[in-house]
Amino acid sequence: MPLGGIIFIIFFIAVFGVILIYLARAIGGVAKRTSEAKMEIYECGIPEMEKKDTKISVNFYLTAILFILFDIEIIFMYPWAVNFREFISAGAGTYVFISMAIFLAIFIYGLWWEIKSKALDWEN
Amino acid sequence: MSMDAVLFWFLSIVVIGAGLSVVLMSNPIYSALSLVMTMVGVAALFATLNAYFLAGVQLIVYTGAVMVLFVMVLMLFDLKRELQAFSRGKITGFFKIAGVGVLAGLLVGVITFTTQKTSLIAEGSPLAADIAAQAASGADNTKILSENLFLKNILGFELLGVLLLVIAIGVVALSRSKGGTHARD
Amino acid sequence: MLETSMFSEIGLNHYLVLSALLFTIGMAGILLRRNLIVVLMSIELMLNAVNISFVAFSKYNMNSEGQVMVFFVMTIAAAEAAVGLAIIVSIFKRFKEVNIRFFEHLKG
Amino acid sequence: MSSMGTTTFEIVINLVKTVLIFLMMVQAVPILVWLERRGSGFIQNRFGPNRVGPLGLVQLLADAVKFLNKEDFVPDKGNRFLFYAAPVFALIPAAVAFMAIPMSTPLTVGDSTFLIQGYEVNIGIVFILGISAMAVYTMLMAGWGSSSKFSLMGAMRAAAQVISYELALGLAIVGVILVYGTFNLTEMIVAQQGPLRFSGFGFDFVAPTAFLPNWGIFFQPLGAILLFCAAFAESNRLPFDLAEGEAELVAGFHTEYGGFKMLMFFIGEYGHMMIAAGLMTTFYFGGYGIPGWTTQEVYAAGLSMFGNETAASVFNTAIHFLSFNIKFAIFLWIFIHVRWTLPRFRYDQLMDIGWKTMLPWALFNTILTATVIFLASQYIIG
Amino acid sequence: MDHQILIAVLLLSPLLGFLINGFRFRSQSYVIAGTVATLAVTVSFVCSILLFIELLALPAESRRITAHFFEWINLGDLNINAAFVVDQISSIMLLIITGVGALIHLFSIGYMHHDKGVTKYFSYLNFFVFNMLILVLGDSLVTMFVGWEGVGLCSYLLIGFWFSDSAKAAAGMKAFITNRVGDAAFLLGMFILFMTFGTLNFYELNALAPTTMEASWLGAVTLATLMLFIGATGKSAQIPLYVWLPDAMAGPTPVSALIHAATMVTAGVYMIIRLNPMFVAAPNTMMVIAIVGAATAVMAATIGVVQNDIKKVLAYSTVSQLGYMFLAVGVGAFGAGMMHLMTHAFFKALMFLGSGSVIHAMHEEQDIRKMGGLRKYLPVTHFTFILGWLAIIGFPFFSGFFSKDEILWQSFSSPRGHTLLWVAGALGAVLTAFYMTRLMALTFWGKSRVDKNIHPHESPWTMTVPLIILGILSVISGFIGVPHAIAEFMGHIPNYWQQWLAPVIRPLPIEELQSVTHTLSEEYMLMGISVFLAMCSAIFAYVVYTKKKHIAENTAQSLKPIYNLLDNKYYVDEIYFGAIINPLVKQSRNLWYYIDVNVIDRMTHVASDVATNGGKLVKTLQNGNMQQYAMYVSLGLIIVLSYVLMR
Repeated sequence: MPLGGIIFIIFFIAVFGVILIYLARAIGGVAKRTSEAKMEIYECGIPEMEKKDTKISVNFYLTAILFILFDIEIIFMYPWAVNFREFISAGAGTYVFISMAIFLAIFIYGLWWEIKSKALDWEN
Repeated sequence: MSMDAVLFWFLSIVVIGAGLSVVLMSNPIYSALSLVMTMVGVAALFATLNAYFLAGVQLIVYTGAVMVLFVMVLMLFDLKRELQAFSRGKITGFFKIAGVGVLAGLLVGVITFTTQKTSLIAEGSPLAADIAAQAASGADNTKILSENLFLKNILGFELLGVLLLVIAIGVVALSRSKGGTHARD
Repeated sequence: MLETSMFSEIGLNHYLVLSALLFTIGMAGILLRRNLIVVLMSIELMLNAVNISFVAFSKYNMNSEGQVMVFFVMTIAAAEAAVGLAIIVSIFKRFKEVNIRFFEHLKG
Repeated sequence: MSSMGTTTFEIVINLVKTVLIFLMMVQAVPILVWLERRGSGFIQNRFGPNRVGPLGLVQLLADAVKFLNKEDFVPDKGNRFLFYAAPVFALIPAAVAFMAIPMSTPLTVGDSTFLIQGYEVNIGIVFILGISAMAVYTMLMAGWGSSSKFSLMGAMRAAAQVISYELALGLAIVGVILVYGTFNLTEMIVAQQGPLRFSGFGFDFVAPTAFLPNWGIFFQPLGAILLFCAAFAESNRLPFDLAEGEAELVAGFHTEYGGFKMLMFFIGEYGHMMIAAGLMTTFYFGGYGIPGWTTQEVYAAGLSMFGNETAASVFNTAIHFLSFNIKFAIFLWIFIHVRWTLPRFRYDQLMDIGWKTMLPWALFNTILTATVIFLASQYIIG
Repeated sequence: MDHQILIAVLLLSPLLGFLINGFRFRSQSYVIAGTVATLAVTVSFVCSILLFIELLALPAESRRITAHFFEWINLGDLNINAAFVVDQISSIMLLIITGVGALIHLFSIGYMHHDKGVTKYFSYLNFFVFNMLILVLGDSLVTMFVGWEGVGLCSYLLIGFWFSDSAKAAAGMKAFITNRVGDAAFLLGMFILFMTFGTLNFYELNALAPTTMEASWLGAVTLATLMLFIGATGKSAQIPLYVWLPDAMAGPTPVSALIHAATMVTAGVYMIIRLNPMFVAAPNTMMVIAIVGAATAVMAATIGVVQNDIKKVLAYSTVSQLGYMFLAVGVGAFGAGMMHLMTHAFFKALMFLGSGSVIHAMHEEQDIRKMGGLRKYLPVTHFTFILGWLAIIGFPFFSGFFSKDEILWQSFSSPRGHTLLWVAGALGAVLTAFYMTRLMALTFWGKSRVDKNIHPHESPWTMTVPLIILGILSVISGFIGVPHAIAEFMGHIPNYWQQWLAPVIRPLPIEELQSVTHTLSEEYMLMGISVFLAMCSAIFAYVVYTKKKHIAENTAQSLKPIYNLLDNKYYVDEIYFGAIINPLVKQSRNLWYYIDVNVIDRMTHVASDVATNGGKLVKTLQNGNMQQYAMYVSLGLIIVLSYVLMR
């Protein structure tokens, strides 16, 4: 990626982001007339109930953690995949293939374990 | 001033600014989002250093996965605001801030005074010319990275696979535990 | 002359200084913040700072070891974040607390 | 530096081009909305919007005006900054990623060459994945910033869903990378030129009929299906739109949103759809290539027709741009058609499909591809 | 196929089986576990056969296949490689171990199917085979010692397999500790050899073995070989370290067949044959070996006469037969010893498996007084058992006949033999015939004394097939090594066995050989005497234990003291306890009390007090505040950086 591209992306994010937000506010205008009901958050019309802690299933964060781990394993395969043919033509094909096979075996074992241990089940 | 320099200074301002706000924001969610900004800046810095693939990995792994987890956990906790955002003890607090300041100064000093050259390789050597040529070309070095990773450091690579497996199992075990080894009272 | 070259010619030292500054910011976060999660984030910040210097060394010494190291550091950092957060969530579920001073009670 | 050009002329044109592509993407959204409404009408045996203008086309304009004129407000309990930042994060990553997709052959005018894409990225796929991964923040920021329980639940669901399917997506792409041996999208398209040919196991086989193009779909059928399914989930479209299951969560993470900010969410969602369609086209259907003719042949035809290199280049670019857009449109239509055809999954079914069905299949696809490539190579060498 | 790969497969196949079963040791599916384990050993067996064929193709002098895998230890002069050698000796052992091993694995599927720990059992069994193969194939004493210890471990694990029964666990412990004594001597022998010759590789050692006979008792070779022999007595259950083997019958019966009859216990004999040039050079050691072997043969046989547990009888018979092997190698008849090792592996494995079949049929009943008349219920077992019985009592033209006769003849005729040794051997043979016939009679013949509640049944095919195969082998295997004298008589069958082993066996010095001359007629006569006596003894036993039971009872009554002596196994266990173990325990206790508690503990207490008080002082630093720790770290960093800057 040429450096110009990087500059552009960064400016793009920064400038357009800010412009768009302010554009939105300029066109729509900030709410002038307010009322309690209007500014309340929407809970299907029922008066909102404040609760100390929102109960969110632990499964969500467990999914996120497992995602991190598997994502990294997948990312590890990218440099391998992109150079696989070159490895083969350099004569290191078998070596690289087998080492990735071992890695994949570990990956598959991990996935199998997670499925077997019901860590990925959402039905209670 | 070249484009390189402009980019570097811009990025370093972004990275340092976002890094500072990680520490200074009292709302942990803002801290986390500032950290996301830092990560993106670091990814861009990687790109300026010709490490394009690593820049992509930085985006995918850090911003796309790790920080998502941080933000999700923070939202899970519903911690509106840290009551005591910073250390209270005045003396230790002073020491800590002073220590960090001194540390920063020393690090910068050591870097600028001990390494006079821009590169560790002697100038004028053929290798230095190679480096200059390669740095100028902006060539993608995913291939070199991949060769090093899969031919030289394959053991580390496999071991990381095992580490990730162990953690995947450990995390599930942790999340199943009720927290703490003692019985609840 | 010296001034302009320092600003216009970016070399290894620039990246190293940037890395050092980011590292100390992370250090400050660890020292000063009370929220365990923010402390964990500060650690990530420090690791990122180190990564910058790794990649810089890699470029300026034309050696891919640095990049491989960054790859490994990223993995370890992600693993550390995963386990750290799992522990924090576990503790939070039990004690409803993420203040670092609270965990002094956990010592032997 | 190259893609931004060296002369002022090139830089200006490149900047204008980038803005144009961005605008093209943004402008495609109202058209898609119209298409979706008309299409749903067509599928459900009713008319859809047909009053305003011919075929209801001016309805787009009316919608846009309505969106822009809505009052802009933040709920009292909401977090102002996040509430505003979320829509931006929906739009920008989608746009940035979309711009990396090549849409036609480079245009040569005199000495200058212009790419028909925002910018060329060497690590194309990795870049697109990295940027679109940031879309998760949109949902989390919106969900948290709204401070509404529906929003938060919707955000959590959407985030968990998106990251789950990102695994299958990323793994399906490994197969693509294995086949082409590059991250660069343009190089992939170039590799798909010409008639279908298999080489391996000691022989080089060109398909007997020349009309079959050398497209990735013939090498990665399973990968294509997986990628397409994952793309549905990534863009939160039916049958994977659990995040905004109306019956449970009103409208998911954008329950509290309205007006221009809502429109930005729309653009983000359709932007992801367009990225998916663009990636499908690029990976598996030859990108901007035309089956039966290589780019050189088209260029030569243009040259003989106009006798002018610039004109030939413009002709070449235009034809291929058309070709890309036809394929692109077909995929977008499939997205819309599926939305009105399939019912929604239950959340646990959704996660099961992602983790226990698609991920193993994607793994299988990767292993199969690698093994075939490996065996073929061993056979040729040995 | 490449030799290296073949040997690697041969070795790794049981290891893989061990790992597969070991990782799923909780499983109770005997079919999977048994199939995996049996297949693993069968693969090894196939490899063994292929290697054997490869060896056959080589010229006789250079029959040696070496697989060098990696350098294991390289310290100064000590250079040990992970290298494995297949030659004339080890190829035979390979075939025995993997062949008999495979059959016993197959047998175990049927025998162990009701056991909860069946997967664990098979994993141990495979691990045993792996270690045994290392023992056999290793090209140096160190490599062999690895396998030596490995089989010891497996033996321990398998004897104590039903460890919830404390007696059985104790039996395992006894085997392990007794072996330790032998192993210590083995190590000493290794040290002496290394000090003297500077190598531990078998071929280098054998090449370096002195050509002149060492007359002194204190010479290096004599000492080393004596030490190695003590090691062998531990592993191969000879006087004085035989006591563990009868107790080892606590393990599952197939284990007894594989480990305590066919393979592991022969390791000592194998080791001596491997180093035969070294042993030949030490006539004193050879004499000791021969005497110990003969003594063991007789003594174990006498004990065997009065045992009532079917497996105990077989155990003492094993000890006795091992004594024959040592007798053979002691008089320099290494080929005969090896031959007996093989035939014994077949017929003793057969009989152990047969007894396993009987025990299985009798629902874990092992007392032969409660059996009898089982031939009706167990026809296959009975028939195969008869084959084994005929082989062991040396019935003419069964396998045991050839090997045992050759040993007896050599013990008489060899320059290092002696008439007394022949007498002892013949006595052993007579006793063997007696007690084996007694076993047959009490178990299979005569009237049934089976408990009414027990309904014996023939075993499934997995158990009978190995019995049949081993039965056939017991009958025919003798013909590959027909002794010279009988060969004359049978039309000059060549002695393949001697031919095969000749290149690796060092003959006794020529001057010794010339000092004695014997004629064929002597040999026929001695053979006739021993066979005749043995047959008489067998017939006597048959009559006594099927028709006239009162004779046995009366004899036992009238010879009460001798009977008690035999029944209590010469009080050897008691003597060991009184003379060695109890004093050792007592002295250890004294040591513990006076030295450990009063001196060493006090010193450590002082040290710990210092640590405790110091720790209390430093404890204030460790206050659990992580941020403070981090601050210390950064302070340290500041100091280091300051130093770098100021330097």
